[in-house]
Amino acid sequence: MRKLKEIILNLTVWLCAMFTVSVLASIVGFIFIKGIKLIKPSFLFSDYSANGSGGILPMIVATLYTIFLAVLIATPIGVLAAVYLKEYAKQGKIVKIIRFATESLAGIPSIVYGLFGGIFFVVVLGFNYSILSGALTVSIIILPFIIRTTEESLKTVPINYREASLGLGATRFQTLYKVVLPSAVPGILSGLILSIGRVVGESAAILLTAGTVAQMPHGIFDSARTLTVHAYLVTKEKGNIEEAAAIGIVLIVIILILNSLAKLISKKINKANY
Amino acid sequence: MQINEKLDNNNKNKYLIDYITQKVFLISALVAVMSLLLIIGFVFYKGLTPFILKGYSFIDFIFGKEWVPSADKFGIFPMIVSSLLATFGSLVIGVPIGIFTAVFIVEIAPKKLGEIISPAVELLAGIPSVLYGVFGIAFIVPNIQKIFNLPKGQSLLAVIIVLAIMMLPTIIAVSETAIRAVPKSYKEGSLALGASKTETTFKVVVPAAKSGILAAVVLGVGRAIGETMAVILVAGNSPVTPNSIMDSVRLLTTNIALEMGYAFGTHQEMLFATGVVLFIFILILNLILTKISAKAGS
Amino acid sequence: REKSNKTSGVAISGSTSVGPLIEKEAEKFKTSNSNINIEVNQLGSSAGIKDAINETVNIGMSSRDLKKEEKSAGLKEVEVAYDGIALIVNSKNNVKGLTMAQIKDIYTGKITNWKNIGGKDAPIVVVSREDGSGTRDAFQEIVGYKPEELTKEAQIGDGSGNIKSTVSTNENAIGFISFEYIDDTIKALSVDNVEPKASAVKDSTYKISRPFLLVYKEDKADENSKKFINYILSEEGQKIVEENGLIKIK
Amino acid sequence: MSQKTKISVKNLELYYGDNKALNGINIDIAENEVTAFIGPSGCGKSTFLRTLNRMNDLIDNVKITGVIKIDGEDIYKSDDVIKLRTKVGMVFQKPNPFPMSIYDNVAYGPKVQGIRDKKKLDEIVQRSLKDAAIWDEVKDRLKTSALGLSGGQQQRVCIARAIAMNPKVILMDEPTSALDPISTLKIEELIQNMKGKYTIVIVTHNMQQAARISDKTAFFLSGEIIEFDNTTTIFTNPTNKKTEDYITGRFG
Amino acid sequence: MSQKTKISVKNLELYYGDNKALNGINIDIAENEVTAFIGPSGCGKSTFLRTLNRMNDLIDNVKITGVIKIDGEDIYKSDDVIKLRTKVGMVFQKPNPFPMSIYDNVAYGPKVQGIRDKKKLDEIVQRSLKDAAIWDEVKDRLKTSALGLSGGQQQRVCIARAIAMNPKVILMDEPTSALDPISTLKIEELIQNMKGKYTIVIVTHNMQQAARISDKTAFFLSGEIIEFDNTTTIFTNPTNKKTEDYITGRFG
Ligand SMILES: Nc1ncnc2c1ncn2[C@@H]1O[C@H](COP(=O)(O)OP(=O)(O)OP(=O)(O)O)[C@@H](O)[C@H]1O
Ligand SMILES: Nc1ncnc2c1ncn2[C@@H]1O[C@H](COP(=O)(O)OP(=O)(O)OP(=O)(O)O)[C@@H](O)[C@H]1O
Ligand SMILES: [Mg+2]
Ligand SMILES: [Mg+2]
Repeated sequence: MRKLKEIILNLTVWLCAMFTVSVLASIVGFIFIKGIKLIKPSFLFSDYSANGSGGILPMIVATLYTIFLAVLIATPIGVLAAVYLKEYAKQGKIVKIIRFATESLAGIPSIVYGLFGGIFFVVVLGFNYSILSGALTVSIIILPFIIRTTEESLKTVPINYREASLGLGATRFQTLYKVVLPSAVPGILSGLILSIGRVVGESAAILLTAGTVAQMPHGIFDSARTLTVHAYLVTKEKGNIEEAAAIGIVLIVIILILNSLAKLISKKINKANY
Repeated sequence: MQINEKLDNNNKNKYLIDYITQKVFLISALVAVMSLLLIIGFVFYKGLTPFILKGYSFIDFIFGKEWVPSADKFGIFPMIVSSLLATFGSLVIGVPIGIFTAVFIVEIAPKKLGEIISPAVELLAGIPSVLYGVFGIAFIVPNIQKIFNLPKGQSLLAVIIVLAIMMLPTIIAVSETAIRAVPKSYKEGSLALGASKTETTFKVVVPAAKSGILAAVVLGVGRAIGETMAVILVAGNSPVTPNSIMDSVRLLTTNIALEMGYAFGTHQEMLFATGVVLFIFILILNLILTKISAKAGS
Repeated sequence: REKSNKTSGVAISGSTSVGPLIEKEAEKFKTSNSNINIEVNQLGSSAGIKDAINETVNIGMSSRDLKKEEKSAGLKEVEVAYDGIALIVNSKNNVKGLTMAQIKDIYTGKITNWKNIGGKDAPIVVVSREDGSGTRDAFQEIVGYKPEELTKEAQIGDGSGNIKSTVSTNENAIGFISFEYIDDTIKALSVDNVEPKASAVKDSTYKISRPFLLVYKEDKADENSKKFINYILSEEGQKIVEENGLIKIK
Repeated sequence: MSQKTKISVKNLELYYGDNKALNGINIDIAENEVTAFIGPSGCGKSTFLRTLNRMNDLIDNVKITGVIKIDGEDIYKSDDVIKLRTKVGMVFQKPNPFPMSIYDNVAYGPKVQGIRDKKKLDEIVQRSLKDAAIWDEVKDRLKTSALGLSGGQQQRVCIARAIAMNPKVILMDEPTSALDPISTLKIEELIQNMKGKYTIVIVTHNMQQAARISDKTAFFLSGEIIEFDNTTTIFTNPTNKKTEDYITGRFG
Repeated sequence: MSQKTKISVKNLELYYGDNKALNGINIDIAENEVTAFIGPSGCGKSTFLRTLNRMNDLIDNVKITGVIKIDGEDIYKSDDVIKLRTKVGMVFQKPNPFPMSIYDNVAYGPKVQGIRDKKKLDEIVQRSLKDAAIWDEVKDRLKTSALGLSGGQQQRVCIARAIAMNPKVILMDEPTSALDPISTLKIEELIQNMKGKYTIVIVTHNMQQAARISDKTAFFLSGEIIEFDNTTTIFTNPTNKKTEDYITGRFG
């Protein structure tokens, strides 16, 4: 009886994992099969041209700009906000409400954020269609992710580390900075990686705030087209699945590099965790 | 001894630093909350305008069965129903698969295998939803059409499958971290009592990681619900109440994304009103998820 | 905010149908006017019109006519090209053409099987653009049915590409897209025995078409903007229009 | 005392990475007796205890050579660790209650064994908590979290949790180090009562405790067993100089 | 022994939620003496100890009334908890080393106090580890994780960590419960050496230990101090029947 249950449960877990793996493999496989033909130096490293012969270099640059800017804006705010909510704020109603609202915002379609950004950043703050407006908008989108994942990882840091540190006369900040945060790094990191993914994957919100100008951006005040926006336009308007898939390949590579980078950095920060 | 004397003066600075940092944290929290409030305010302001200023009835909006903006008909009842069904369906499929996969990666898979799957999953979190949609329309939709011998494959079923797939990376990645963080002593305690690895995992480790797993589910579901681009491609988007899982559907989210590009005036405001309903919808969903997980814990 | 006022730049935003054409025009334009930078943002007709009204951009692009409220904001409009709208079906579909009446019956749900119009015995899956789309506005107006008459079963897609993807993966589907997006993944039908060609639109034998508009506020349309618009309207500019499968303005 | 051998260990060596923590351990532990392990901190007592129910399997980088037989069966050859651990219960050095209610902590093992009957579970929980000398303190708060207990209370809940399984062999790693004399006394009484029916191995730093409750005592030093003999012999007439030094360094 | 009072506690009550854990505690702890707290498990010793450096501030739902003065200053009125905790060091009941290297664990406190000088830190670390009787065992692996140590080794690292701060008052919650007799002896020696310069409060379940090292002893029962007196008096001639019962229930 017990054995049987055990076997069934184990089997279920294996099946689920294999399902995930096969789904994921088929998506990646699909993208590669459809798109690999287009991956050539001329596609990757030349300027865009409207008549279809050009490449996606400006979009790659715009994408990197957007990722770095958004992560730069959202990570500190999100992590610090989470620290406040978890470590400083009284764990009462208000924190609960904030947490709840934050989570609920995770489910609002990004186009709504896009419309908000399109008014608030583009018009009211006068940033126009620009990488800055786009990055600010996606920053808001990823905030809930960063806040919640950081909070969760702070929760897993055992209280006795805090006790020990405070007991040694460390300030709350020192305790946080030297003991608590390093222990929470893996969790924060996974939130960050998901957020990068979200930024990279975002189209509607960026389209409405950063615009779709297919030129090499010269700064964060320039309007620009990210890879995903490009993939989106190509799919939606032209129905060109091959090109979208080729962009997908480029994105996969970019994410691969960024994720490894993030992990490397966290290993450096986290040398305390043996 | 001299150390301690030096300290007394030092402490002032320390408290100052502590005070300042605390304020920095507070400000960050406020910025975060403010920006989120701004969005909520923006959506509500835009979305409630037609009902407050233009005399449309909110009841008709919620319970109306026809959505023809150019004929001034704004009823989202079919979309509410579709959203409920799609969310429920994808939750039922995606959540267990996601959690089980996370469990697999941390506790069951051979270490090497886990080390491959885990970053692969994170990678998938970054593939634009457009591509999930393209995959859906090139793969899932034709197969549904073929297998069930239908005139078309765009359907509630296709939506459920795509949403379930899209929530996987988030659920897996966040649960994985939570499960990893469970202290080893719990595991040891259980194993020493003659519990099998599987029993230990499901009776001790997973419950101990409950809070993190709930966060994973909430974020994953949020991500899936908030995604529109993929759904637009596989849903069919007919604004009618589905009679079966094979019917085309339009969700609240897709309604917004689909028409926002060209909408203006009242039509646009009604799309924001859809956003208001969606927000409430998600609020209720999260409430239910929290309740369920609290139950599961006790 | 200052950027769009720079003498060297023209900011344009709006319709995703008009956008590709304008991008190409801009590319050619720049070869002889390298000091003028033209930024084209494809965000949808409404956004383009709104941006033109707000003066966020110099020029807006629209693939639909202006609504009353928009006109009253004092926008000027220029037609830069015509666009034919083609009915498309899956390449495996053996139906070659339809009459206007048949099209209307299909889209209002009166004809629901391909066998009634010369095809095999299979249900028709109607595909339409979303409410508000310029292409859809033009299509339903010319075909002659009211928005609420559209069959409830209709699949809705946003963007020509999505319509194309839907039709190219479903043998039973029928949809409509701009001429410029026709390629060999789908099959374009003749209407009233007239093939969907630019020339047929030009001589008015092919009926389903609509104008592409540029809109602007007079005081926001600086010298450079005017220069660019004039370029599009020039012979050279109109040649680009034709190269894209669109129709020159008469 | 013609005791049957319950656990037989031959040439056991254990490495943590490159670090040898156990070095050529040979010992036969008799059935239904109490065997005490003593020795300075860090000498490998916990490590050895944990090899007996294969707890070290959980730690990466641990390498084990040699043979451990329980009831004649080589435990590292068998695949059935569950059977092993059901038979060999353990109380850990640091109290590690699950983040559940006190009741659920104690009922965990029996439930895992497939006991579903509420009444039976209640009975087991009550008996185990009583045996572990903590019933009176917690009987009114069985449904509250075990994590809200004092250190000593947690330790006794863990003892209750282990004996609820009714194991044949019980491994106890300093089970009373966090307990007051009275609770200690009760646990010692419990051990005395179990003797004869269970094989008990106990790690302790308390010489008096070892002397009081154990039949045999093994003295560990730097990963080796220096001396293993009847407890009375060890404490009154040790053969090895090192043992004597350690014992006579005793106090209190 | 005209001792100055270092810590003076008046009518202290403490609730965990609705649960009263301390009930009307009044005690004056003399400067530069060793005071021992004894009493059955769960009676509130740890809880009381933790009030003395405001460690309970960290737990939600704790309510405290009454007055605790250290050096005449009401510690719950003062804002300077850092000063308090720098002055009042603590060794916890469960060893809780940070997930850092052994060296970093011990250097943590001094670093936090702003000591940057590498040589000075080395010196402090070495002295503290020696005082805590663990230097020899770990001197070759100072840079490895403290989590890879045995239970007793961890406890001594935590003691080293506390004394590295050179505090005026040291609170020790069963500091030797996980230690072998020799290490215990060394820690007791350390305590004896510190007496006269430091005020030491120690919770212990080991009556002999209390008798050996403490000047005063307080007997706790159910959240109250039943008796507080010179250690010799408590152990030879207790006033209260309950104290006597507890003491005479002693053994080993
Ligand atoms: N965090 C907490 N939440 C609720 N109750 C608690 C908490 N910590 C301790 N208690 C309760 O307060 C009482 C006193 O606990 P305390 O830890 O002070 O005991 P102790 O005398 O140190 O016991 P031991 O010798 O076992 O360590 C106990 O009944 C305990 O269950
Ligand atoms: N997980 C581990 N990784 C590396 N080394 C370890 C690990 N656990 C223990 N050790 C080392 O192995 C040796 C034996 O440790 P063990 O825990 O068996 O000691 P012990 O005799 O139980 O001591 P104590 O009485 O202090 O609990 C010690 O030197 C210790 O540092
Ligand atoms: Mg040990
Ligand atoms: Mg205690």
